Amino acid sequence: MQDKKTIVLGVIGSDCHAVGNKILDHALTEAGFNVVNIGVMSPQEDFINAAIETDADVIMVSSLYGHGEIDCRGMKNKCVEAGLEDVLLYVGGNIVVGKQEWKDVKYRFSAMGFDRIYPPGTTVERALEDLRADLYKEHKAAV
Amino acid sequence: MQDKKTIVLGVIGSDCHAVGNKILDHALTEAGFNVVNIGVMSPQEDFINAAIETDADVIMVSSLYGHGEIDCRGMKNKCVEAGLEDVLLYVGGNIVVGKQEWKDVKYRFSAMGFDRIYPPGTTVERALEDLRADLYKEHKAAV
Amino acid sequence: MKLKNRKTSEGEFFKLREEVLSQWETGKEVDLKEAVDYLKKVPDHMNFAKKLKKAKDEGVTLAQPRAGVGLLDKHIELMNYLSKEGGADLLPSTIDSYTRQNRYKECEIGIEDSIREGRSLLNGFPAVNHGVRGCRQVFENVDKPLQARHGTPDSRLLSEIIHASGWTSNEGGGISYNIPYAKNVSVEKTLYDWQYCDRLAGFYEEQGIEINREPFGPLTGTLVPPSTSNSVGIIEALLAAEQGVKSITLGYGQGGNLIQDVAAVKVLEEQAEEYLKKYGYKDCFVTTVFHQWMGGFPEDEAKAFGVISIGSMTAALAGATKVIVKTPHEAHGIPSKEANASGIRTTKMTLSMYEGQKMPISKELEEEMSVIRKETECIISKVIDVGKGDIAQGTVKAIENGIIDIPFGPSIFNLGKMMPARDNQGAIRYLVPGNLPFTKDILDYNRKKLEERGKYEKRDVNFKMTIDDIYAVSRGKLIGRK
Amino acid sequence: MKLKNRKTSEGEFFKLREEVLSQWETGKEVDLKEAVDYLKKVPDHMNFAKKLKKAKDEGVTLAQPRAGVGLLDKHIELMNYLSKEGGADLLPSTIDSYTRQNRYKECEIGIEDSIREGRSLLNGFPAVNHGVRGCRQVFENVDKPLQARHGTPDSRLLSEIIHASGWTSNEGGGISYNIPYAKNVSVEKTLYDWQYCDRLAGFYEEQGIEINREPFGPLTGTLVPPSTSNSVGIIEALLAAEQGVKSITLGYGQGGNLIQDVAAVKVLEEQAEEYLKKYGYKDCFVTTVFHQWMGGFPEDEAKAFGVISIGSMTAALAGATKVIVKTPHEAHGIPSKEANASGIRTTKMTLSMYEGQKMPISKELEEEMSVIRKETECIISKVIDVGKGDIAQGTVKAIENGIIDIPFGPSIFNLGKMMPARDNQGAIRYLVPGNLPFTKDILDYNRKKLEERGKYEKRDVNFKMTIDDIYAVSRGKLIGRK
Ligand code: B12
Ligand code: B12
Repeated sequence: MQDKKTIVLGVIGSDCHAVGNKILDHALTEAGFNVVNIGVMSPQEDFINAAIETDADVIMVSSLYGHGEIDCRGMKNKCVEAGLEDVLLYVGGNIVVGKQEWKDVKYRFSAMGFDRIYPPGTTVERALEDLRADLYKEHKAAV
Repeated sequence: MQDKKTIVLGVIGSDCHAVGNKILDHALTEAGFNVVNIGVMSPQEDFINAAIETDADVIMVSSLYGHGEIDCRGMKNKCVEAGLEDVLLYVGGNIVVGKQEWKDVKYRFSAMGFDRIYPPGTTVERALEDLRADLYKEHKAAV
Repeated sequence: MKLKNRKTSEGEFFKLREEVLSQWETGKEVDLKEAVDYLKKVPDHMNFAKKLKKAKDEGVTLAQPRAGVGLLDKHIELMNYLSKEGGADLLPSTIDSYTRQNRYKECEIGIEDSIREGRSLLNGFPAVNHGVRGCRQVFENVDKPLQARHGTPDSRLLSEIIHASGWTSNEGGGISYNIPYAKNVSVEKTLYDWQYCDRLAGFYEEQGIEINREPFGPLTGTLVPPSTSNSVGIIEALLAAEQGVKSITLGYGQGGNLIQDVAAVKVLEEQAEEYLKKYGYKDCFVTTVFHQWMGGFPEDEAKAFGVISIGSMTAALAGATKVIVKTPHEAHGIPSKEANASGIRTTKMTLSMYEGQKMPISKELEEEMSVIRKETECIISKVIDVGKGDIAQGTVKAIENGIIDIPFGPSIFNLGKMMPARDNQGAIRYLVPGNLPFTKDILDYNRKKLEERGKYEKRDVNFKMTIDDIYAVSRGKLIGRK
Repeated sequence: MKLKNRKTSEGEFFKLREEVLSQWETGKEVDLKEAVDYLKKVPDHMNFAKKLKKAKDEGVTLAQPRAGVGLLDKHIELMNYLSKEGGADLLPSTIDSYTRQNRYKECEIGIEDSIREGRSLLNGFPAVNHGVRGCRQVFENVDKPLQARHGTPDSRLLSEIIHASGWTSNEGGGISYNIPYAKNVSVEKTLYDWQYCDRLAGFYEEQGIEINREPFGPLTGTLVPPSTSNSVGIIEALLAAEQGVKSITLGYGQGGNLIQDVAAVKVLEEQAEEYLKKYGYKDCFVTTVFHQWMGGFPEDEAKAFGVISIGSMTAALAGATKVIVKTPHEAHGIPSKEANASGIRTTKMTLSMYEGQKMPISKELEEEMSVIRKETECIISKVIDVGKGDIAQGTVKAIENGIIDIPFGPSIFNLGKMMPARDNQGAIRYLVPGNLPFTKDILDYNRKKLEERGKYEKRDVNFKMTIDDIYAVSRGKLIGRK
């Protein structure tokens, strides 16, 4: 791996699910990333401020509790306004309410400006693979 | 209940499922019918001979093991040939292989000449109700 | 606000009420006198506390789902579906996450969006926004007792509204609805706010109306050692009893080792009753609730049914009074009503196959009970100690110092030094005890059990085990073997 | 034919073979010498006996479905689906009912009709009609050991064909594949024919090829008291061992009372090993198989999943070597491959959650074990007694006299005087003992247990209980309470 990339990690909205967040932190750090973990119950602003302060390459948003769709609205715009248009925006967890058709969900979040959208049960390995592809263009994969 | 009606009861073909048969025997007898139980593994001929010998009103065929469709073919014809055209022909149990659309199954057995066709899990009460309706025309119900 | 474990006087209580009821416009719908009259007319079969008592007396285990959607008519439909098609014995109403944060404005938006898009964008029922009018409409249109299930640090207004609406049970507590559910809310504040909720239930009790209270047993649902959750449950029971609560249901989340799970439920009930008696709360009626597996679920529905059944069976064998039901959609998202009902039916089938069957006492079961009992005693007596006899003050300090330390708790007030892992039989043990006030015997026992596993798997006993254990069930195993 | 429990000489055996192989045209495909060479090349992971031994050594419970369809390609597809999508550890091939009756002509019609209609009209795989060529095709296209599962009184030709095809296990026995499956076939004849099947397995053993044999434990699957099925299993084990069988798997069908079920499996294994040793069969390897609920199933799939899980759990806690899996379609008909695979996944999830967890010994478990042990001893010693030392001859007489009496057995050779019913904990007891050779103590014990239930339900202890119990599980309860 080339230079050390920075990832802002957090759980958006009023969401308290902490386990996945702690594990992602652990695994991404172990994989050689510089992880800035803003933890659970983080508003959009906290993600953006952290990304500015740390000159981050990726913002990884988790949403587990079902309000992800409401919580993520307008986030891309705010990023652009803050000059973070090039920062990659990932989202994962259980990002909508209920068990829905994945392609519809993906479409909606894609339209909101997210670069990568992950279904429930995504492994850390999968995330790492994509991060490497997107950040180091080692093996560019289609989204 | 008026006069005592006679029912020939049995399990058709190579079918060894005995429990339902023993219980039907017990319950129909208790309900006042004259039950002639030819038991499990009975060929069509045994049903027909028993019906002739006992001047039966109804033949109740059970088939549980899945070969019911093969085993019941041509039975109505044989009944007619034997002069039993007026004997009611019921069939029940798990009469086809697998979980199939019930209306298709019913259609196929109806076409084979069965008067009443019962799905898995039919209660004895349900059978008794129909027997009374068909035999005593107390409350004629649509099949 | 000066937190103390003593019954709030009626004067204080009524003063606080004014403020509470003004937090959102629906607060003014609550008229305590009228509510008492309303509740007095609730028939026995619709009263949560009474139904639990009856179940305990008869030795049966009741099944209760979790469920809630944003819109009133849809929520009523859902409740009836779960009762009729699922066969639920007790009904919930899971409250949405904005209400849990007292963000009622966002609920309003969620409700409006849900109406517009024709699907629930809220992850639960926003009871405060629907007010007494809405909540009574729910109550009057269902055929089983109702309980609010949430995760709200400050649920004072919520409690006012639901009880006034005929909902005779409320889940939560000052620790259990803070550490797993909140980030920045001080423990002192939550304990204080839950004293209010308990006082409200106590007030109704004084009027002859039985209201059930249920501390949230499973906490973070993730590798919580039984003595940790049992201690929290018993402390919250003592705090509730002081405020006049009489019907208390203590919860435990399935760990996965059958003997440990049965032991945990049995000791929980036994020790709760002992402590309540010891501290002079003589007429409390304690029941237990067993939560089917609360951690990450397998995605495959067939496997999820297996996990659901194993929880139901354990609940039955442990003799729990009720079981909280998961669904085959658990790993994916809020379940459809059909998936929820199927989870209940699987549960009920399992429960009724084991009705009347209990796990017999064995050497192994006794040993496990004795371990949990001793660990719990260590924790609770230390809590009382640091609180100089006051268990409310002691709790605040205990959490600060890690005497109570909840694994993976998101709260900044949780020390987070303790780490759990499974032993070679899958029982949950203290891997890193942090500041837990255990005797050397207990620490050695926990270590020995974990070393057994390390030896079997030929691996070091460390945090990697914990991580592997967290994923294990969702990947089809109980123990995250190397 | 003079039935005697002594090893068939090679001469006799080869003489019989000629006749057997001429029963249907595919018989001539069997060349024993070539078959031995073929089987010698079967790798360990494809050998049923070896895989069972490994599982027992490791203390894990394997999952095996039942499945079979009429057409070869569809059957291979089905086997692979169950292995890959279901995660089956062992593969079956359930044989159709015409083959079971040696009516190979009707099989031919069934196969043709199935081809024409594009759906299987047969309820299993007609292995004899497909012959060694077809059966080897199955074997060579799957990745797990294969076993024939059927219900065939005379399965000599079937056994020849499957073993020569690399299928290293065969289910059945002279009692267990007669009384529950046949009407007019004499016990003497079936025992004689199964001696042949056992001798065939024994022959392969002599050539160094391990072949597993499995008496069919659940019998009629309907309220069979454990000592009845255990006695049958042990007798069939002794008969098989005499013919040179070394790998024996004894079966038990779930009754529903956890303690009784665990006790039954433990005592089955223990007594089988004792009897085998006592009669000089020193190098037999005994494993156990637990059958998930074999009686009428609930129609609702969610409930069926509950029944499936509870069986898996019991199997794991009892330490059975394998478990036979039911499906959510059980009450309806032969399952689709998807339904079958989902039953396996539920089972495997449950098994692996309890991997390594066993039911601890308790007073209750010991009592139940001791009751089953004593009852079984009474039956087996009486069988040997009436056979004047020859257990084969004894069995024929014992069934005639109702010393062995299988509830609801359709065979006219079964006495059918004995009637079972559940006690107040759901354990299966002897309600009407018929001619069973029990001591007064045992009879009193059974009666006492049933009276407890009668008292609890305020009803007479009689056959109505039996009927209610038969329906109970399919209606969502274990016990048919009044
Ligand atoms: C444990 C749990 C809880 C615990 C949480 C304790 C804590 N503070 O952490 C408790 C009991 C407190 C809880 C509460 C609630 N929960 Co909850 N909970 C779960 C459960 C069972 C497991 C979550 C977990 O820890 N998994 C293990 C970790 C390791 O996995 P993970 O979180 O999924 O994260 C991994 C991956 O998803 C991925 N990932 C996550 N984020 C991202 C982001 C990116 C960019 C990438 C690449 C990958 C990635 O990597 C992570 C590590 O491997 C899930 C259901 C499930 N999954 O089985 C429900 C679940 C998430 N909860 C749910 C809900 C609704 C709630 C509640 C609102 C209501 C309730 N039921 O009480 C409250 C939430 C309150 C609030 N304000 O947030 C729903 C969400 C529904 C939806 N989206 O439709 C779920 C799905 C259950 C369900 N089916 O109803 N919950
Ligand atoms: C117990 C059982 C067995 C026992 C039978 C013991 C015995 N000799 O009686 C054993 C283990 C031996 C067995 C063997 C087999 N079985 Co079986 N068995 C069952 C099981 C689990 C319960 C049957 C039962 O006793 N039910 C209780 C009684 C009281 O109910 P009942 O039989 O359904 O009868 C009631 C009603 O249906 C109704 N009724 C029945 N007939 C009629 C007729 C009329 C006119 C009316 C009005 C009503 C009526 O009234 C009865 C009394 O209430 C069923 C599945 C299920 N239902 O859960 C499978 C089942 C019937 N078996 C099945 C099969 C395939 C077999 C086997 C071929 C293969 C195998 N799996 O080993 C062999 C059969 C061999 C042969 N030659 O027949 C299949 C049939 C598949 C299909 N139709 O698609 C079933 C459905 C299981 C499945 N899903 O695969 N079986």
